[in-house]
Amino acid sequence: MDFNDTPEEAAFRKEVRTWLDANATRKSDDKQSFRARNDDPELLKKAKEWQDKKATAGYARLTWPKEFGGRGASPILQVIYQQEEANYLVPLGFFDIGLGMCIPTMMAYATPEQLKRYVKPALHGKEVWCQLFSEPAAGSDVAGIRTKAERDGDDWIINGQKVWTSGAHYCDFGIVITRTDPNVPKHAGLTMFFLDMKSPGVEVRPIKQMSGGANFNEVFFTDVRIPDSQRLGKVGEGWKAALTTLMNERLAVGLPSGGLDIDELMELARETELDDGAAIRNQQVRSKIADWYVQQQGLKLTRYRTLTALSKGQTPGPESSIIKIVAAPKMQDMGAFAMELMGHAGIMKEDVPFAAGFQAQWIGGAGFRIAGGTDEILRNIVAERVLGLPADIRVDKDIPFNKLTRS
Amino acid sequence: MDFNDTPEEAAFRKEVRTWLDANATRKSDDKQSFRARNDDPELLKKAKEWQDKKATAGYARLTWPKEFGGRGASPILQVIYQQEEANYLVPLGFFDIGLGMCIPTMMAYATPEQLKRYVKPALHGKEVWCQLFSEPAAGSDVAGIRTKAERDGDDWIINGQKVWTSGAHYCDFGIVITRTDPNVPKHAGLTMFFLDMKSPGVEVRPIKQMSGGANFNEVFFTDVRIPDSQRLGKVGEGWKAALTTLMNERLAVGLPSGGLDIDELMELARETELDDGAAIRNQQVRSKIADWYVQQQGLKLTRYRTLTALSKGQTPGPESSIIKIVAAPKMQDMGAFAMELMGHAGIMKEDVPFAAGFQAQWIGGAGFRIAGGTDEILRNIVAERVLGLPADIRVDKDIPFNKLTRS
Amino acid sequence: MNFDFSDDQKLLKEQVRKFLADKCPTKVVRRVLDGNETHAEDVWKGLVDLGVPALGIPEEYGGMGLSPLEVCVAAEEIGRAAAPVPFDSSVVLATEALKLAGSDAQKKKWLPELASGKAIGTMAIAEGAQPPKPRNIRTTFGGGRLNGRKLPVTDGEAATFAIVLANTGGSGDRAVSLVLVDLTQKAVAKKRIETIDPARKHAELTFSDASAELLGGEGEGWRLLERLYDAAAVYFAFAQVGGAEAAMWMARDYALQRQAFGRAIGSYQAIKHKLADCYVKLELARSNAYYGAMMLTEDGADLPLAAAAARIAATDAYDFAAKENIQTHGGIGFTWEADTQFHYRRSRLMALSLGGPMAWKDKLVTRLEQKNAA
Amino acid sequence: MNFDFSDDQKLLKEQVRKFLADKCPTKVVRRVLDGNETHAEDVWKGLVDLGVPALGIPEEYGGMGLSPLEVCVAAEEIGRAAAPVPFDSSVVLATEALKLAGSDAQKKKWLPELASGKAIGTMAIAEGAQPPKPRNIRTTFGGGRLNGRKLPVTDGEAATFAIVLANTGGSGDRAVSLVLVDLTQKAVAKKRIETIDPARKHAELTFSDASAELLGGEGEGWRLLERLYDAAAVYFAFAQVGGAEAAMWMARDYALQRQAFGRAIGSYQAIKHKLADCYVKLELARSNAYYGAMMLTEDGADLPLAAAAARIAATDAYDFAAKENIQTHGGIGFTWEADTQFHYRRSRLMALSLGGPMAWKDKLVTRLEQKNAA
Repeated sequence: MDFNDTPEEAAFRKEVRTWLDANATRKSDDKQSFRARNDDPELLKKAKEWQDKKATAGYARLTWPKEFGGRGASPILQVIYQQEEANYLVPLGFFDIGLGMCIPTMMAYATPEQLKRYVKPALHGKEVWCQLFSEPAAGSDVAGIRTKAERDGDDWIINGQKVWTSGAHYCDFGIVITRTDPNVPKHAGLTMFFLDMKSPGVEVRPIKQMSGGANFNEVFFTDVRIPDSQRLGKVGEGWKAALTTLMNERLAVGLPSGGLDIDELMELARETELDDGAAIRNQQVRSKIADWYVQQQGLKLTRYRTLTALSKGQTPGPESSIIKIVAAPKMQDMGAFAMELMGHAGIMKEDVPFAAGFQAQWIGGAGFRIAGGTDEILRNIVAERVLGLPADIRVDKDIPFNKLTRS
Repeated sequence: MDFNDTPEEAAFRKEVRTWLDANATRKSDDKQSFRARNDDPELLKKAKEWQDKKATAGYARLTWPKEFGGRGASPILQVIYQQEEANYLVPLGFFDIGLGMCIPTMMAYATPEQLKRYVKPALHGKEVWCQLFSEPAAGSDVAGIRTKAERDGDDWIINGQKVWTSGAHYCDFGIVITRTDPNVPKHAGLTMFFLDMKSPGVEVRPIKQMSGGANFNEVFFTDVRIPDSQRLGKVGEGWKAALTTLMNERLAVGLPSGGLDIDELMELARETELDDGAAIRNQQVRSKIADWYVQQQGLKLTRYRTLTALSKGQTPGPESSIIKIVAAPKMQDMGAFAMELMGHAGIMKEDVPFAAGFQAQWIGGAGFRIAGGTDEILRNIVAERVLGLPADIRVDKDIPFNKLTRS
Repeated sequence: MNFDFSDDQKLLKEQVRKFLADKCPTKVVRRVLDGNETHAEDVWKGLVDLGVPALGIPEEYGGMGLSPLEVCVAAEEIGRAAAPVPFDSSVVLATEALKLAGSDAQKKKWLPELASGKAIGTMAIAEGAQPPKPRNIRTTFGGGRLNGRKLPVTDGEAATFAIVLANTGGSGDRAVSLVLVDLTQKAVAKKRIETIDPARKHAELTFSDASAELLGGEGEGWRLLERLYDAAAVYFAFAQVGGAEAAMWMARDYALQRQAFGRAIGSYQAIKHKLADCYVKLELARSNAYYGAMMLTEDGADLPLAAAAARIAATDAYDFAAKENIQTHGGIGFTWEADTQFHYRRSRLMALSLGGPMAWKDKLVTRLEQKNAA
Repeated sequence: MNFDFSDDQKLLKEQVRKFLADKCPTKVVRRVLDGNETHAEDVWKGLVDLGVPALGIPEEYGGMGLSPLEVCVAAEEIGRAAAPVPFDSSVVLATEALKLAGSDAQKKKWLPELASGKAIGTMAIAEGAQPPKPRNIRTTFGGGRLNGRKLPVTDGEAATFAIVLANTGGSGDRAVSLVLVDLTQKAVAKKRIETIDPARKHAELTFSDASAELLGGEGEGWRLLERLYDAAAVYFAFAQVGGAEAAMWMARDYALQRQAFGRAIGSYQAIKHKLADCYVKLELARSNAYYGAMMLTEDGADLPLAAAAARIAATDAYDFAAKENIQTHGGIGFTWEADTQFHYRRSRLMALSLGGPMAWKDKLVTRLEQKNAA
């Protein structure tokens, strides 16, 4: 056992470092980062420039085939590139959905001409893509969507509403799942398209979150016209296409980074005086630190197990499915506990060391437990896919969509 | 707010105390008790004598109508009697199921002649009753029972197996739920009877539990003949009758008493030296003690709220449904934690103060989380009956019993 | 056995509840959360008219002379509505402090004003980052003059007077005293501070030779604060129980209405059992809170223990209900538009403002040891 | 990145697993639990033939000279089978103690016997009720003579020698030393004691002027024990991971087969999510155990921290899986006939026999503080 690169990996890592050193600035500490904020056009511009540079050098999507600008490389090289890139002060996060989910779906369903038209601009950051799946009445149950697409000659007319769309307001294109037949059971009546987000009838409104941020949007479609040539997959087979997209999403979900963690909690505990001395000497505090450390290490090391499989060219086991189940409540609970250590001052947003950071964890954790699969859905997935337990009873399986009870 | 009796209650309590003082020995401490053990015929004999004495004095079932030997009294007087009786060294526990569940079911369904024959001997402890519901394949799902009753002229022939029957080997009579029609959905094909436990074809075998105890039995029926006159309720309406019985069970479930609790845990923590001093000074230990104290007090005080309603002649609220959900895991976890305080010696059954007691909690808690409704079933009940959430989807609702998949 | 509130108390509770349901729906909480008001003055005025601040004040000082039980039922309803009014600060802390330690003159001056709503009081204990202890209070009082800086102070802007924990030069626990200071004087500067619960405004108060007077004996501050916090823990527990119950039913209502995979999410055991756990914690909290109320009313020897138990159970119940209410709502529950955030924010504020559960658990065991030794 | 066992190690694991599945099914555990055997001699002999006790012993002392990783994979399988054999006592504790602190003569005498299965070793640390500390060890060693009483001692009856923690008269942590004593001499009395896990027999050992010798330096006992326990924590963690996994799959298999209300209980979220939680804890434990194994193998500076993390995670995973396995089984799971009890008993035994999680959490944070300070 070791954490070392194979010779091939080491050579690649060296190459990447050399390139990054030549093209970007190294971070002075690992908390430093460009924050991907929806409302900063300057940052988007910089991100596009960086993406172009990266794509030109062949680092943007290493695993993609060469014809699409990739290197046909093993996923471990992609991981190594990302590990190294994380040490530099470069703006990230704007293209993950497009390149991680939308374009792979395009690759599965679009025509060669379309791929020729869209892949390269996406890879080089010229055009940004978003994914339009969730709806107000279709969260965990994505197939419950209601946005309608109705045939009109060679076109389709889209009406409805999407929600939780990241980056919708700066995106150029999107893939959208619609209901084209409400008279069949819900998974059967769906069809997927891609569309120009500047099409008439598309309206984007930001959603303000409990945290105060606005990283997501609502997108309203009013008589939006899409040519049938932008259909992805067959009519009525949209669910199959959506699964392609979502499978790619699952691979993309990782740990949130940059937030406060054990180190800061220990520092806080060292500096906080409780009745009987420094909080770090309190066995209750120590017990919590130990529990969270074991979780933090456990997740990091679990990731190493996954990377080992990738490095050996194997398919990783299901172990990475535990990450968000552990990380999200840890974030929420550690935030709350750290605030408790500060006493009444734990409510103050300023003037108290670490307060704002741990408050952000406490609030953000509540959202992280929901986004990208709730705690409950993820436990279902582990139980079903890892342990082979039966799926929930589906009462809506054979019933036409328009006969179902509505929320 | 106060914990005082009303004048009527106080007078009754005084009367009870006077009678108990004259007829029984007061305990010297509240941990003392006769243990209800299945294998001690001497104890059963004493219990029968005490029950007879109590029934003769009118204290055995205060809430029953006078014609059945009760006083038609409010439930609070029954509680007061039990509170007082708990302070005396008398053998209890043999008649709770018979008088709490079986005879009330008889009262609802048996003929006046039958009641005349059976109620008084049961009340006076001359005859002991048991309840034969659970089966190997029907635990939480009681209606899934398979024990068959087939009509044969004026009789019924019973074949099958029951399980978890308390006291079956010393009981004289029992009420039994059987399947009389496997061709209809499962709740519809049940019929209830009472039977003489000495009938030919009834075989009782004790079940050894993980704790080493054997408080329950398996009961096997081989061509047991029961006259139709011993049917309780209509043919096919056994589920309705069973609900009557089970409703009475729910009222009877209380807290296990006599086990170790906070006081002993604190004593153990005072006497245990950890690396940095007495365990009671360790904040992690204190935090656990506090949590369990809050639960212990919470349950005791919740019971007071229920008693208050009874005392006022009202129907108690649903609050007592939390008792076992809290008490059972607390028993298991506190046992495990106390053993941990002892270090390696926590595994020893002898020679270590409190070890055997807390080990019994740790083992017994595992059983208590299951017996009389698992943690999971009880949470379902709270969610459905208290919070009004929908019942689980019943896939077996309309399917004939003999078409269902079997365990 | 009479471990319940009386019919009159239940009637009062119903009155306060109806008033708040009518005049303080969640959109009022949102108005304060999003806005600049120090508190919902309209709601507060209505509560004053109902006599809420007067409930626990003796008749001789212009109050209604009712028992702590009446204040408890009001607290539960305030908590249920997450009402943005100076109840915890003024009706609980300032009023109880005056009743506990005030001289007759001080009571005569302030209690009638509190009862009539003319004055709003608060307490100013914390001084930023470190949890307050007798040894780390830097605000000083001497020669009738108060100097120092307190933050966060709940309702510091709205309050007309504050009870301040200040160093008066003694040693050990006797280093500190309670000091009563009029906040309308020029020597007091108020500055609003941002917190996690903008529906309850907080301030930083700076005292520069402010005129002030002792409340209770010199060097008695810490002892008084402990007694005061025991009483406050009981009232807070009722407010937390009210909040927990509101969050639980909000989650339950949503779970009944929201569909996933063709049925209400409330029919899935993950949600059912989560909400059953909410109910279990709520009932444990309620029962412990009742006992706290009873001990407070009869000034029972068990008050310190009962108050700690009520505080721990209620904090746990509210924390859990508030966070699982968001979780039950899913994505919509994490938006700014959702009403779920009010209880999430309030639950944490209430958990921290009298000291967190860890400190109370330690206190509880200390008191249990004392009781067992006695 | 190569954070996994090698193919050879996986092959060894598969061998041990197949052997135990074949020769040590649960009825063998039950035989020892219900019977009088000190351990399952047939199974033990088979493991000796497979070379299990020899794995980690250097070739020069008659062993196979393999790395800790090989011992770890064997430990996982022993744990999975809940095998009633002296693995933890002899292969882990006694062997590691000799390797760590034994003189060349001691190693020459005992390691070949351990490797060949001729000897079974154990450690005798506890002396009844109080958790052992340097200041409370009453067993004494001096002038080559050992006196005192040790209990509980795992495999005390079966063992041919023991490594005993004894007071040798120093001060503070240096009060105690490790002492090697042959248990076949007359001056040693053995008495079986009843414990919560009768499938692993324990004894009380009484030494009356027993002939013995130091293992490691005088006064070094506590320091050596700490190091030894770090190594043992890693091996134990693998055994606990194996046990947790076995309990999880036992619960899962039952949940698939047992029907309630017309469908498998494993289709209800209450059971699904409980078992998903088992899996989550198991994977956290496995990953931490791997790192422990890696640090043990390279004698890494992170070993103390990694060992503590592995110990905490594995104890938690096994505790949870063992108890929820019973719960998933319902009534049948609480009978003496059920195989659920083996892991329930073993999980608690393993949690306590190197010191419980509370103590290890404290150690972990101490080590984290030391690492951060370095």
